[in-house]
Amino acid sequence: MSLSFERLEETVRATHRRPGPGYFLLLLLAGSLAGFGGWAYSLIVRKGLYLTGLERPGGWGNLITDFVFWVGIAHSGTLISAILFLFRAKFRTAVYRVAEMMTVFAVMTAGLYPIFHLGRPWFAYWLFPYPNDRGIWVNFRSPLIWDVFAISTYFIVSTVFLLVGVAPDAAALRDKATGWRKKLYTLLAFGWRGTDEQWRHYTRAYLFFAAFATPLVVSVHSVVSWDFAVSILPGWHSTLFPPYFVAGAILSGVAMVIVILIPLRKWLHLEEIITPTHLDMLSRLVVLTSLIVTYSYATEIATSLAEPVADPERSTFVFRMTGHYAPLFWLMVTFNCVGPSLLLIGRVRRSIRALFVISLLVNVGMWLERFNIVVTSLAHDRLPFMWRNYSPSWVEWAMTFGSFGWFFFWFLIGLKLLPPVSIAEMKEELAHGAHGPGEVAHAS
Amino acid sequence: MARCQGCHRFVKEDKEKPAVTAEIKALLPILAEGSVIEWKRVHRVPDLVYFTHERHVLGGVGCQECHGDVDQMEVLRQVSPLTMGWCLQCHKAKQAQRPAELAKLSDCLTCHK
Amino acid sequence: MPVEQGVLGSFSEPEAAARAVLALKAGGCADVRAAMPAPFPQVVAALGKRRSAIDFVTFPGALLGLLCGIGLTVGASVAWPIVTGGKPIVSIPPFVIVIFEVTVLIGSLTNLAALSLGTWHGGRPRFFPSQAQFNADRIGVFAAGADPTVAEQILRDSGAQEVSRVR
Amino acid sequence: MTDPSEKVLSRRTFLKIAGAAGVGVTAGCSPQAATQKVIPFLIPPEDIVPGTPLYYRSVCRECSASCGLTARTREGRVVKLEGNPEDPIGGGALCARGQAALQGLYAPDRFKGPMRLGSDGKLTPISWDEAEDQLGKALAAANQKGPGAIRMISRPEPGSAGSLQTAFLRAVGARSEDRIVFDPLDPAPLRAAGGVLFGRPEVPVYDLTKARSIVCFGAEIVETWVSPVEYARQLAAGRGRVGEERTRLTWVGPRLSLTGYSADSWMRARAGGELAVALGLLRWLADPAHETTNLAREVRLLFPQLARLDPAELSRRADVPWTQIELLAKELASRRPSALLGPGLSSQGEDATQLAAVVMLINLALGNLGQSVWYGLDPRKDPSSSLAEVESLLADMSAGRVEVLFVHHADPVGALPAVAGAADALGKVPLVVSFGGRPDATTSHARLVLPDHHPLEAWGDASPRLGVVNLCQPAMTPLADTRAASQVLLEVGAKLPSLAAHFPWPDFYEYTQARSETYAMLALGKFPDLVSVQRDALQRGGYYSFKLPAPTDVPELLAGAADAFLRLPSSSLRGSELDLVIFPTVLRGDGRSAELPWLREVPDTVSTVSWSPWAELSPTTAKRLGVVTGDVVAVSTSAGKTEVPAYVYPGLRNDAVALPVGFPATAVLPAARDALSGAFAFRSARAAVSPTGRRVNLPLLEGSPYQHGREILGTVSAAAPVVHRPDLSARMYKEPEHPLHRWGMVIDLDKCTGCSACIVACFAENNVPVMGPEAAVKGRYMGWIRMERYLGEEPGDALDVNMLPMLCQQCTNAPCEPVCPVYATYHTAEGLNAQVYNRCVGTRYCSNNCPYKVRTFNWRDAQFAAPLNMQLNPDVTVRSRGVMEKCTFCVQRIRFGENQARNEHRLVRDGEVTPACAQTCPAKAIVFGDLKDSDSSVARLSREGRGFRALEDLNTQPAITYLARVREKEEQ
Repeated sequence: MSLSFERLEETVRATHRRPGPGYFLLLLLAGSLAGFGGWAYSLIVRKGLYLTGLERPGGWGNLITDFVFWVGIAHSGTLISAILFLFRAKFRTAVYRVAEMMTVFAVMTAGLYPIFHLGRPWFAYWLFPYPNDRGIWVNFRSPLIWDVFAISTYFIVSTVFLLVGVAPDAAALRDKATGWRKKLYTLLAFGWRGTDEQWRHYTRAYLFFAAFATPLVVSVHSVVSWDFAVSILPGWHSTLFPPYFVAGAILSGVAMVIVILIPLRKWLHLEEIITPTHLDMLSRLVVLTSLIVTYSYATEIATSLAEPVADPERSTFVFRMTGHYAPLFWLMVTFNCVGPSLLLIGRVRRSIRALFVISLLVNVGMWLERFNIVVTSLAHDRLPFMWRNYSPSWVEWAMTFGSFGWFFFWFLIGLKLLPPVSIAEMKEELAHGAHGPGEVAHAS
Repeated sequence: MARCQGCHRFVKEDKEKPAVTAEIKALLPILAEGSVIEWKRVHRVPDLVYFTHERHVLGGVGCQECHGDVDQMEVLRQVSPLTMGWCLQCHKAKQAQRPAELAKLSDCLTCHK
Repeated sequence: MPVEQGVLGSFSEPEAAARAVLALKAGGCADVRAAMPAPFPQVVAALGKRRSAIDFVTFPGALLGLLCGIGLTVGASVAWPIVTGGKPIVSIPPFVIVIFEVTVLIGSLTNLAALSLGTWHGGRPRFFPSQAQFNADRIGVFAAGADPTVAEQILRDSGAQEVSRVR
Repeated sequence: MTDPSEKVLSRRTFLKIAGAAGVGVTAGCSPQAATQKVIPFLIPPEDIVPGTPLYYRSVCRECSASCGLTARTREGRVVKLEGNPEDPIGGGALCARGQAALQGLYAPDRFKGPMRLGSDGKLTPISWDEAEDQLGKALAAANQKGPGAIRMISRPEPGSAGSLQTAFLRAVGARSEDRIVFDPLDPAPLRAAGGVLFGRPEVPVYDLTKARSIVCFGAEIVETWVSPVEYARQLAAGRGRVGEERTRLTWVGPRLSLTGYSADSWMRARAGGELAVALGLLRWLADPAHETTNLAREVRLLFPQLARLDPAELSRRADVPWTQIELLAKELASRRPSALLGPGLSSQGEDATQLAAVVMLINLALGNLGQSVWYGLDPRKDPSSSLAEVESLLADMSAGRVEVLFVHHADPVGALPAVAGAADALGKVPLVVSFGGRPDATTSHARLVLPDHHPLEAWGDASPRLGVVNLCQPAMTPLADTRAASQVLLEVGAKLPSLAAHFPWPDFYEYTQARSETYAMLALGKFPDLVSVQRDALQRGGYYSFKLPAPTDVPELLAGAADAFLRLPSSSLRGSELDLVIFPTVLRGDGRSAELPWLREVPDTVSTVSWSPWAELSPTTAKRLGVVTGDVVAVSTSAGKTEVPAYVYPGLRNDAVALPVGFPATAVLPAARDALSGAFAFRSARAAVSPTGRRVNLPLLEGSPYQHGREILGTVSAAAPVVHRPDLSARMYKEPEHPLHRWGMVIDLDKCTGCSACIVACFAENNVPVMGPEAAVKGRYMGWIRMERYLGEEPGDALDVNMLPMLCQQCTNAPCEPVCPVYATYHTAEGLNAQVYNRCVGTRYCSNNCPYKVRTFNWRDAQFAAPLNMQLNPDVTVRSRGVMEKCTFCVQRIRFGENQARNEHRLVRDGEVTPACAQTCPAKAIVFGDLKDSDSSVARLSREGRGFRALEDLNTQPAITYLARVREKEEQ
C-alpha cells in the first residue's frame, strides 16, 4: 500500500483546514466579479435589452454563447464520473470528485442564461409546463423547451450523483469532525454507517446512477446543439451538430478539469493522490476529442464548399473564414485543433506547464467556437439586404466574466466543504486496486 | 346620464327605497350644471385584451352572466373574476356547440391583438 | 433498534476480515455482519449476500417516468391544439426528447428513494455496534447471536486487532 | 369671437375620458390593479359611440397636389388618414407624407397658443386679443407708410384662404404683388414654356394611362413631381402586364432616382445633358429622312433650325451615345401616344424653361397633346411667385422698406439657399407675423407667432385643378389654443374701423360656405338647395366635376415661339469639379414636414439612410477620393461649403455628386435661376468634394445591396413570361385546415414604385414605435414593412434595380412558430401567423429562425411623447419592452370586417378588408383578400405566371405572392 488509510484521510481532511488569505482573496475576487455581472444584468432588467449589442438579425450573442459554453464545461464531470466508471477506467477515481463538483456549479451557471437573455425574464416561469388558469401549456416542439427539460434534469441528476458519492466520505469525515462541520457531514452522510447491508444497496444504486447519467450526458449537449440544428439558418441547420457539440463539450470540459486540477493539486497538496499519470490520461482525452472537433470543422467546411457559389450555406462559411469575424475563426482553429495536437508529443503532454497553457487556450477556443456558430450564422442569413454584424456591449462582457466569477465562487466554497477526492473509492483502490464500487463478485 | 334622467326625472318616487330616490335626485343638479361625475371603475379587463360588448350581446350573452344580478345590488361590485380562464370556460363551452362556425372563440387573436 | 448480543472483531486488512467471515460461517455462526469504509470485494464475497433488489424499484420508476413524459407531452398538446409551423399537433420526434428527459429524471429520483430506504439505519433494521473507525480504517466483523467463546476464538485466529463482546 | 370649428361642430368635441372606450393602448404586460376613475359622457354626442370609428373627409395639405383624404377618428381624436376614393387626384391613396400629416397634428413641438417675442429674445405666450390688437395697430401704422410696407409670404393657397389673404392685403392697402406665393417645388418652367409656346401659362395635366411610352427628363413623378400620387397610379395602370401593352418608362438624368427604379431604361445623361437629349430626339423625329408618320405639321416646319444642331455635339453634351438617342426616338415614333415629362427638380437648371419647351414640342410633334397631355385644366389659382419676386421682397426687407411681414406656412430661410440671405432680411423687419404651427427656420425669426390650426382642425378648401375642389373640414377640435390664420385675418380686419366694411363674414367658416355656392355652381350647374348640396359635398369630400376636355381642344403653337428654344446654350466649361445634383425624396418633399418622426424614421428607399442627410458618390469617384459609405466628405461650391456623410451609390454618374434637397444642400447652392420662368435653378452648381477623414455611423438599413446570385427576385419578359419556381409537391405533413378564410396578399413588383407610403401607413395603423437614430444605427429599426432594394450585380452598366417590399409572409409552414417555447406565435385557422404580444417572453428565437427577418423586437420601451399618444390606434396593443412584434395583415381590420359581416349574417366580401398598406398604395400594387375564395382578385392574381414567393425553396408556403417585375431586354 503506497499510502495508508490514515494518511489518505489526513490529506483530504487537510484540504478542509482553515484557508489562508490567498483563498479569501480569490473568493472576494470571484464574488465581486459575479456581483458586477449581476449588477450589469440588473441594468438590463431595469432598462431593457437595448443595453446589449444585439440587433436584427443578430438576436443572439454573448449570452447564448456563454450558455452553450457552460453547458459544455458541465459535461466533463459526469463524463468522467459516469462513463469512465462504466468503462472501468482506473484513473477516474482520483479526479472525478472535482469534476463532478465542477459539473454541478457549471450547470448552475449555464442554467441562468436562458433566463438572462429573455426579453421579459419575469415571465421565465412560463417556460415550465404547469397547470394554469389560462389552460395554456408550453410548446414541446420548441428546442428551448427541450433545453428546459435537459438542463434541469441534468442539474438534478448530477447533483444527486455527486451527493450520493459523497455520503460514505462524509461519514468518514463526520466521525472526526467537530462543531458545524460535524453537523454538516452528519447531514451529508445521510445516516451512513458502512455496514455490508448499506454497501449492498449502495453499490447497485451507484451503478444505476451511472447508467442514467451516461445517456443524459450525451443527450444534454445534443439538445443544446438542436437549438441551432433544428433551425433553418445557414450555418446552424446541420445534422452534424449533436456529435460535434458533445465532442466539443467534452473537450472544453476536460480542458477545464485540467486547468483546475493543476493548481489545485499543488495548493491542496494532493500530488500523491492526483498524480501526473492522471493528468496524462486526461490530456489524452483532450487530444481525442480535439481530433473529433477538428474533423467536424473540416466536414462542415468541406460540405458547404461543395455547394454552388450562390448557395447561402457556402456563403455563410466563406463569410466565417474570410469575413468580418474571420480572426476569431482562425483563433478558434488554432486553440482547438493546433494546440491540443501538440499533446500528441509525449514531452509536451508530460510538461505540466505546457498542458496547463494548452488547456486554458482550449477553453478560450471553445468559447470562440460557440461565438462563431451563434453570431456569424445570424449575421449572414438568406436575405443579403439584412446582413449586419453584431458586436457585444460592455454589459454583455460584464455578464460573461461575471459568469466565471459566479462559477469559481461556488467552486471555491465547495472545495472547503466537500472532499475533493472520493475517500471510499481511494481506500478501496489502495486496499485492492482493480475495482471500483459496484464491481463485486456476488455469491448469488 | 342624460339618457337615464330622461325617465328618472319624471318617474314617481320609490316609497320602498327613499335612499335610492335621494341618490337619483342628487344627480339632477349635476346634469343641470354639466359638471363631470367621477365614477369608480368596477369592471376592468387589462389593456392587452380586446373586448367588445357588441359581440357578446349579439352572441346572446346576458348581462347577468358576467355582471351578476346588478338589479339586486345596492352597491355595484364585481362578481366574476374576469380572468382568461374564466372567459375561456364560457368560450370553450360555446365553441363546443358549433365547433366549425365558432372556431375563433379559442383563437388567441380574438381577444389579443 | 434492540441491542443484539454477539461478538465484534475489528480488522485492518480486508483479507483478514474475509477469512474471519468465512471461518465464522464454517463455525456454524449463521448471522455474520460487517462494516467497512469501502466495499472491499473480498469481504463482500465472503459474506456472500444476495445482490441488492433495488432493481425492482428503479426499473418501474423509470417506466413511470416514461409514462409521465408521454402523458405530459401528448396531453398538454391535445388539451389546447395549436398548430405551429404546419406540423401535426402530436409530433413524435420532438416529444421523444422530452419523454427521455422525464424518464431519466424520475428514474434516477426513484433510484435515490430506493437507495435511501434500503440503507436506512444501515439497511433493514439490523443492529451493528457502531464504531467510528469502521468508516475510517477498520473493518468490523460482527457475529450476532453466536457462541461468544467460539466466535472470539475464530476472530482472534483470523487476526483481529481487537475483539469485544456485545450484550 | 370663438373658433368656428367648435361653434359649428360640437360633435367633434374631443372627450377627455379615461379609457371609457374600454380598449387599451398600454403595454402587453400583466394587468394593472390600480383602481381607475371613469368619466363617461354627461350628454353623449349623437355620433360618437365609444369603440367605433367615425370618418371625416378632408384634404391633404402636404404638397400642392392637394389629394382628398378620409380621417378616421376614435372617441373624438383622429387616429388614421386614408385617401378619399372619390377624389379624382388621390384616387383613394395617400403618399408617405400624406400618411404622416397625422403626426403633424399631434407633433409635440406644436405651438400651444399665440406668442410674442419678448425683450429677452424669448417667445412669451399672450392672449389672442392682445396679439390681434398688436397686429391691428401695426397694420394701421404700416398703412400710413404707403404701399410695400405690408407684405405676405405664403404657401400656395388655391382656395378660400388664398382669396381671403389677397382680399385682406388689398383692404390694408397692399398691392397684389405684395403677396409672395412661395413653393420651392413649383413647376414654374412648365408654366413659362406653356406661356411662350401656346400662350397658355399653365401646368399641363398628364394622363399617363394613355401613354405607351413615358420619358422622364428628371421628372420625379414618384417622389414629388406635380402630383405624385396621381401619376404613380397612372404609371402603374400601364404596368403589371407583359409585352407591347406594357408602358415603357425611360429615365433621363445623371442619377438613377426612385422614379428611375421604375424605368425600363436609363439614359445616363450628364447633369444638364437632358436638354441635349431632348433636342436630339426632336431633331431625329423632325428629320424628314426618318419619315416619322403623322408628325405634327408645325414641328416638321422647325426642321431647318433643328438641322443646325450637330448630333455629335448633342451626344457629346449629353455624354450619351447618339445611337441611344436614336433608339429612344424610334421607340417614341412607333409607340404612340407617349408622354414626355420634364423638367423635374434634379434637371431644373438655368435652362429649365427651354428644356420644358423642347419636351413639350416633342409631345406636340408626336401628337400627345390632347391624348396624354392636356392644357386648360390648371385652375391658375395661386401660382407661385418667381425667385426674382422673392429676391426683390428680401431686398426690400433688408432695405427696411417692409414694416409688417406675414409668413403663412412658408419657410424661405429653410428652403432658399443660404446665400439668398433670407435670415438676415427677416431680421430687418420690425414685425414678422408667422402663422406657422410648428417651429421652423423662418418662424424662429418671428416677432409674433399666431399658430394656425392643423388642416385636420380647420375649415378650408383647395382647388388643385379645374373641376376639383377638395373641402377641408375639422375632424377634431383643436388640441391647443390655435386659431385659423384666415380667421385671424378676418378678426383683425373686423377690428380695424377702416376695414370692417370689407369683412362682412362673422367667421372663416361662413366665408368658405359663401364660396362653396360658386363651387356648387361650377360643379353642378343648377341645384335645388345649397344646404343639402353642401352637406353632400362635405360627406363626399368636395365638389368634383373633373373630366378631360375633348381631344380637339389642343393649344396651337404660336408662330416663331419655338425658335428661341432650338439651339444649345453655350456649354459650361468642365473642370475637375463634379456636377452637383440636387434630388427630391419622397419622405422629405419640400421639407414642410420633414421633421416628423415617421418621415425621419423610415429609411429612404434609394440609399436606405434614415435620420441623416447624405452625399451620393459613384463607386469610381468614391474610390478616387478614397472614401467609403459613412465617411464624412466636404462638399464645396462657389456659394459655400458643407460636410456630409458619403453614401456610395452605383446609380450615379462618375462626374457627379448628389445631395437631397433641403439642408445641407441649401448651404452650397448658389441663388441661380432660370432666366425665363424665374424658377429657382437647383441644377446650376459644380462642387468640389474632398474627404475630411472623419467618419460617422450612418443610419443605414441595407446590409448588402446585391443579391449575390441568390435569385431572390424572379423577373419575367415577353420571351419568358413565367417565373421558374421549385417543385414543392412533396408534402411531409398534411396542410393545416383553413375552414373559413385563408387570408393572402399579392404584391405586384412591376407596379410597386418603392414610394414607402405603405410603410408609413403601417406605422400609423399599428402603433409601430419610432426608435430614433441610435436604434437605426444599431439595426433596431421597428418598421413592419421594409423596402429591400437590390441593385444589379455588376455596378456601372445598366443597373436592373429590384425592389422587394418585405413584410411578414404569413407562412403556412412558418419557421418562427415551432421554435417559440410558449406558443406566442402560431398559425390561425384563417392562415395568419399570429403573434400574441402578451404571451411573448422575448427569446428572439423566432426572429433568428425567420428567413425573411421581418420580426422586430422591442429592445426598449417605446416612447410616444404626448400628444403623439393620442394618435395611437386603440384597436392595437402597444407592445411593451422585451416583446417580439410583426405584421399581422392588420388583423384588427380583418376582425372589424368580419364583425360587420357577422352582424349582417354573411361572409366577408372580396375587397371589404384591406390592410393599411394595401389601402394607401398609390400604385395599387398590393392586393389583399381571401385565397380560399378562388375568384377573389387576390386568388386570381396569385395564379398568374409572374407569381413567385420569397425564398420559395424553403417550403415555408408564404401567403404573400409577389408578381415578378417585367424586364424587356433592350433590343439593340
